[in-house]
Amino acid sequence: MGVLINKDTKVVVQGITGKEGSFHTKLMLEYGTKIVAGVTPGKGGMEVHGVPVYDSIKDAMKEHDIDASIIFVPAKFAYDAAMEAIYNELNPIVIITEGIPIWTTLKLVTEARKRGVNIIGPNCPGIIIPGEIKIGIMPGHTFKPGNVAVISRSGTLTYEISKLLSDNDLGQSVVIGIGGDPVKGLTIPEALKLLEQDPLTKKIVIIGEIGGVEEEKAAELIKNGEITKPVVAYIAGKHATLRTGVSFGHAGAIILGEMGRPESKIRAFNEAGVPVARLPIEVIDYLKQS
Amino acid sequence: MGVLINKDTKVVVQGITGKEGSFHTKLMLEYGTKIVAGVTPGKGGMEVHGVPVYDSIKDAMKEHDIDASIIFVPAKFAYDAAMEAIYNELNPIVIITEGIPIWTTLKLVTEARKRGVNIIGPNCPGIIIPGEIKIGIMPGHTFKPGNVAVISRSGTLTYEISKLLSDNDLGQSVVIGIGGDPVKGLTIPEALKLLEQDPLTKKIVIIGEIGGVEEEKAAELIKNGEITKPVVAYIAGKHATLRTGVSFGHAGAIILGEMGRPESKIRAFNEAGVPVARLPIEVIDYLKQS
Amino acid sequence: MFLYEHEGKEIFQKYGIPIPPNGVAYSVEEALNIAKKIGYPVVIKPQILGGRRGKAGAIRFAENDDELINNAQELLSMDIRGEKVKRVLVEKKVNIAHEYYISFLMDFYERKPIVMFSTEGGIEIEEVARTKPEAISKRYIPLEYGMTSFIAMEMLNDVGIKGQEARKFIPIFINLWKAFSEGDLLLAEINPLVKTVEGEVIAVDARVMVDDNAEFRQKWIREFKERRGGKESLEYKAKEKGISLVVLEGDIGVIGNGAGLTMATVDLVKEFGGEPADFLDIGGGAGPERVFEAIKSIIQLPNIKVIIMNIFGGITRCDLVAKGILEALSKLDLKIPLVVRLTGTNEKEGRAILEKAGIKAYTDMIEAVKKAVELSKGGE
Amino acid sequence: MFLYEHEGKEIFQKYGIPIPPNGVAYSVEEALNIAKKIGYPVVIKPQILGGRRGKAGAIRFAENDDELINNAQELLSMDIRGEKVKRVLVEKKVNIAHEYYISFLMDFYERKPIVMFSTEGGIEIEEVARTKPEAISKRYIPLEYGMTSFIAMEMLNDVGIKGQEARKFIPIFINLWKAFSEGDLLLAEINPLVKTVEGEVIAVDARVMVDDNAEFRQKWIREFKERRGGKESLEYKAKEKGISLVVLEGDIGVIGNGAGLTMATVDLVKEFGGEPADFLDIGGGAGPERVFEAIKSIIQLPNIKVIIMNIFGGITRCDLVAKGILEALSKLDLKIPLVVRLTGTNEKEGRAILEKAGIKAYTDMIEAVKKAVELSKGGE
Repeated sequence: MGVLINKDTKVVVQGITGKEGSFHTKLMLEYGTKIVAGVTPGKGGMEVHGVPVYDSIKDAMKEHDIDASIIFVPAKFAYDAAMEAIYNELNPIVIITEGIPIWTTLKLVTEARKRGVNIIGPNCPGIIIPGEIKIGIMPGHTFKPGNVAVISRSGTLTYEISKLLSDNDLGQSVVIGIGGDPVKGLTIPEALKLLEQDPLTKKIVIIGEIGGVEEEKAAELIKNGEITKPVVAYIAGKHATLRTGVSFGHAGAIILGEMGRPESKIRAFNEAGVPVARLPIEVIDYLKQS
Repeated sequence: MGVLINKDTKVVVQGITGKEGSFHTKLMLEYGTKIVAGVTPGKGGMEVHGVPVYDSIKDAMKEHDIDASIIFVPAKFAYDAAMEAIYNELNPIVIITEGIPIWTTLKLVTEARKRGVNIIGPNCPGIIIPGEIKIGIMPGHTFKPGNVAVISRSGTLTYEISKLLSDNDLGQSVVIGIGGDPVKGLTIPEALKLLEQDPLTKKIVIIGEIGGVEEEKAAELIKNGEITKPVVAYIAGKHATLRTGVSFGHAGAIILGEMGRPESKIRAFNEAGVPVARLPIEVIDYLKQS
Repeated sequence: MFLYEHEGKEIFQKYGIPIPPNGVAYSVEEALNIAKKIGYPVVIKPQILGGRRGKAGAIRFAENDDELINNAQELLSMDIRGEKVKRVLVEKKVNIAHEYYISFLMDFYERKPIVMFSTEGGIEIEEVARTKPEAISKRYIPLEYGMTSFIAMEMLNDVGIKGQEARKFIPIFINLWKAFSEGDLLLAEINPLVKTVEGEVIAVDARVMVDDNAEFRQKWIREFKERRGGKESLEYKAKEKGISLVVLEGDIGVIGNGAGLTMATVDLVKEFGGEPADFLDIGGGAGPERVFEAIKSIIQLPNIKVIIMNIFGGITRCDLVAKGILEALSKLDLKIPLVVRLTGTNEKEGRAILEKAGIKAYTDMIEAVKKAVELSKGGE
Repeated sequence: MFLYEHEGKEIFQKYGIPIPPNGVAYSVEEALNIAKKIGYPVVIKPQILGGRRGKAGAIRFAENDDELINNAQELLSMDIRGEKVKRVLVEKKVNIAHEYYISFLMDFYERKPIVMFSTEGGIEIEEVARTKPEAISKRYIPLEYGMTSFIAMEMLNDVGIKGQEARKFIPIFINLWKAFSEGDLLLAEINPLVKTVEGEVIAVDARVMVDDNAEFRQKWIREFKERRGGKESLEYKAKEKGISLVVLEGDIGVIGNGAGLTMATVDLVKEFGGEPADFLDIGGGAGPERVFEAIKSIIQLPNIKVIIMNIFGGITRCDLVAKGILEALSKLDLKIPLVVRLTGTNEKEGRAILEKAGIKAYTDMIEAVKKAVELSKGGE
């Protein structure tokens, strides 16, 4: 059981020999994630924290069952790494790498959809089912098992709000950091649909940001009745419309024309009956009320 | 009724304002083909032999029902013209143009298959149902209605053998000139499968050539029992293996390695019980015997 | 990153899209030289990143030297919606027969490139969409095959442009698509696209946005950045250090780790009545150097009164952040208060380091932000 | 069109595939100069379009000037399976540690490009396929995305090449794919691909076939053709006139319209005991000029005794063909008999034209071919 992954999901780490890849492999192993293999082209035969390294996923699959992948390779090589995971139909593929050009992500996501594979990210903290499995880079101790699902476009803000949840006895069924890039794999609406089906999830928190239309599309689903579970939202960047056309760290915060302004998102959520927290702590209040 | 087309098929001529396009539009109209529109980008508003000309297929389709296309544009522009027909899901698309690079045809055929559209050609004489409709450039008077189907990789050789058939009271249910290029839309095996289903076709003539493996694949189908109608074959270029690696007019006659040698084709047909005529006239004898 | 009109036109020219003869001037003298070279009449346009120059009365014409000098002088001392005009584009005036609109942009949600064409150029496309939607043709571009001339022709036909007339526009579609798709652009807009009295089709404006992440394969992005000066350069230098900085107009310096958390901090500052001076994200996994560089950047901002640093350690380790803070305090002449909120990975170690140096770190971000706002207003 | 080894290597070099230092020599003197420049030891290889030079004992080595002169002299006077050697490639000898094989080719039937790699190079791949199939890795390349380094790595892993060793080969896969897909190639084969004792990966041979139809977008094809001389040039000149000509070795000149019909004519000539001197297809819709040029080309062949012209008018009109024949008869000094078979579109008009000039045209192609064979053997 679980959304996209569960405690038995077997994971390959692409870019395992790099600094980030190696460090987080250790943390994921400590969290209990079944990391069965690593891949770094040219480093086949090595070991990282006891995990055997291969040159290619195909070579790793000769020795191991592999379900999912997490990618740490630098942006320049991310296309090839992700394409390799897609071709081998790993699912989900969590892309941690930041700085991947949008045209590259576009091609990756298009191919992944053709093959029915889920990409989480890029430029995301990954996915965690507290107490079971972590395919990502979030600080594990911040999360507690429970029945509130969190979908977030932000990294640290996810930890901030998840910590508030944990501190207030609101454990999490799953936390999905879908990433801050404007073009990405799993989107808020798609994640909502998965969570609606998840028996372990009772309530949902959406952590949105300025830019894009995911929040508006999500509100539409809720308004239509496709999502029936209670939803609470927080939108970061409410006061960031000061200068349009400037990247706010995440390219996701780019405001193209009128779309994606925070007022538009807040209005859409309100019309769908979703309370939007002004301060992070208000998320807790709204959840308790719902 | 009919293979791929019938007397009610409505046709657009792409490249209608060119010398070849205009000339054959006239001949096709005389044969009774329903040419409802022509397309030449930039010549929208003209008329050719009474057929209205448009800038784009989409513009033509605002005024007319269109089923199929025949393409006469020069090789340099053939990609765009064929892609336009594919996007508008015309079917079949007959590409008369010769000299299209193989990499271009590859892309066209790949896209056509994705969309479930049949391409006949390129570098082909087209398709004719004698007495009903001609979407092609073959001399109409050479053909007679009947129940022998002809599939041919050659142009003039098709006329030669069809004339022999007509002169010997063996009329044709359909004649498909699939064209001489090594990469093409409809292949001999695919055409065979269509003809097997065609109630008007009783016997089939295959006019093959050296190069490629279509004849071998066709023989396989016959041997498997997937094709049950009597088949007679003729292979051109039996003595053309003298110098490998030289284009014999049709790039289709390129002999790459061991594949596609005439002996291989003749052997395959013989093993499938298909008689292979040594002289064109023997096709008649074998048909009469079958 | 948005490009200046003249930068966008450089790209257009590289891809074979006709533009009027022009030149960039940083002074009245330069403007005069360009005008003499290309010949009157000319248009003088301030080069700013915001739009709506026309509405601001900032597009000027000159028939002779006197008019040019007056207008260039005026424009070069202008400030348009907070953006100082440092350079103008002096461009040959074209004889407009009709104004059109064309753009390629990325539909992030549908994950597809889109092309729009309209017979109504020179005004904002949103307005055309509202008042005359039939004058706009819009299509998604299939990624596998890109822009083809038949799609262009279909779009032109749809808005009533046919035959030989239509053919004139096709190279613009094809070449602008090439610029867009090969150049890692996210927006490539020509408004107006002008048909001249002489029958040519020319790009008279250029609004182009490029994906900064593509710098590793689009070498020109760096060149453009290096050519630019001024306000951007602080942000540019920060980026070189792996720091994402956007300068705003207030007096409270905001530093955070992660874009979302940093944005939330900016929001909270406003929420409690303060004015953020910037948005600065030190990124994931920052070490002491990046923290030091962040503080160093912020204290260079003109009106800065206080800094709020909001850190939630994940990949980022609190002890390393604390070390960076100490380094800044010892090496920089910090004349303003620094409010620190520190929690997450290695929090204990981080606090210990700061306490030794006599710095109290908050755990709760609301409290920390409130304190910073208070300090910015002269409180204690 | 197949390329000579040295032409193929030019393309490889353009795409960043390492090749040994080399030069093409048309004479012993040139060969000597090249060898002096690149330094001994060298390999001397005849440049011919057919394969199997090794088996013909035509690959030579030289350690010094004397050996070079002897071998170059011998090779430049050789005739390998009917192909005269006009030039040799003088190339630095590499220190072979191991020989591999790589090729990209087009699978026409599956309509997909395919890549093959083998650890057994230097011998024919068909032989490896027979004797040691596990040493070959083979993959279709997805058209939308092309060759990627992970596919290369998978293939290398599959034949037992791993780690850092495998990485050395990846640029060859990527660059050869680029050459193949950007250059409209139908075959790009390196056999052997050599790993040197020094650890480099180098293309020691090149077998490349290009699609002639792509000449309009691959300008180098024309350049290569123009640089070539000799036997090809007659075929090349014919192609310029829209005529497809392949020179064979017999004495009966064959002219037809359409490749299939022309091939069938060649077949019939052989069937009835004759020897075709060529394959000449005047193409579809030929007018008098092309017919004239066709006859003009054929009479330049060395052993020609008779011409059989087989025309089935479709798009091609018999009257225009007849006019071309008359023109040839009047302007060319035709010392050999011309047998004409003419049927199809405008047959009556065509026959009338020929009859006026006293030429009898056959209707049946068998009869015509039989007559031509008879004439070639000295019959009347």
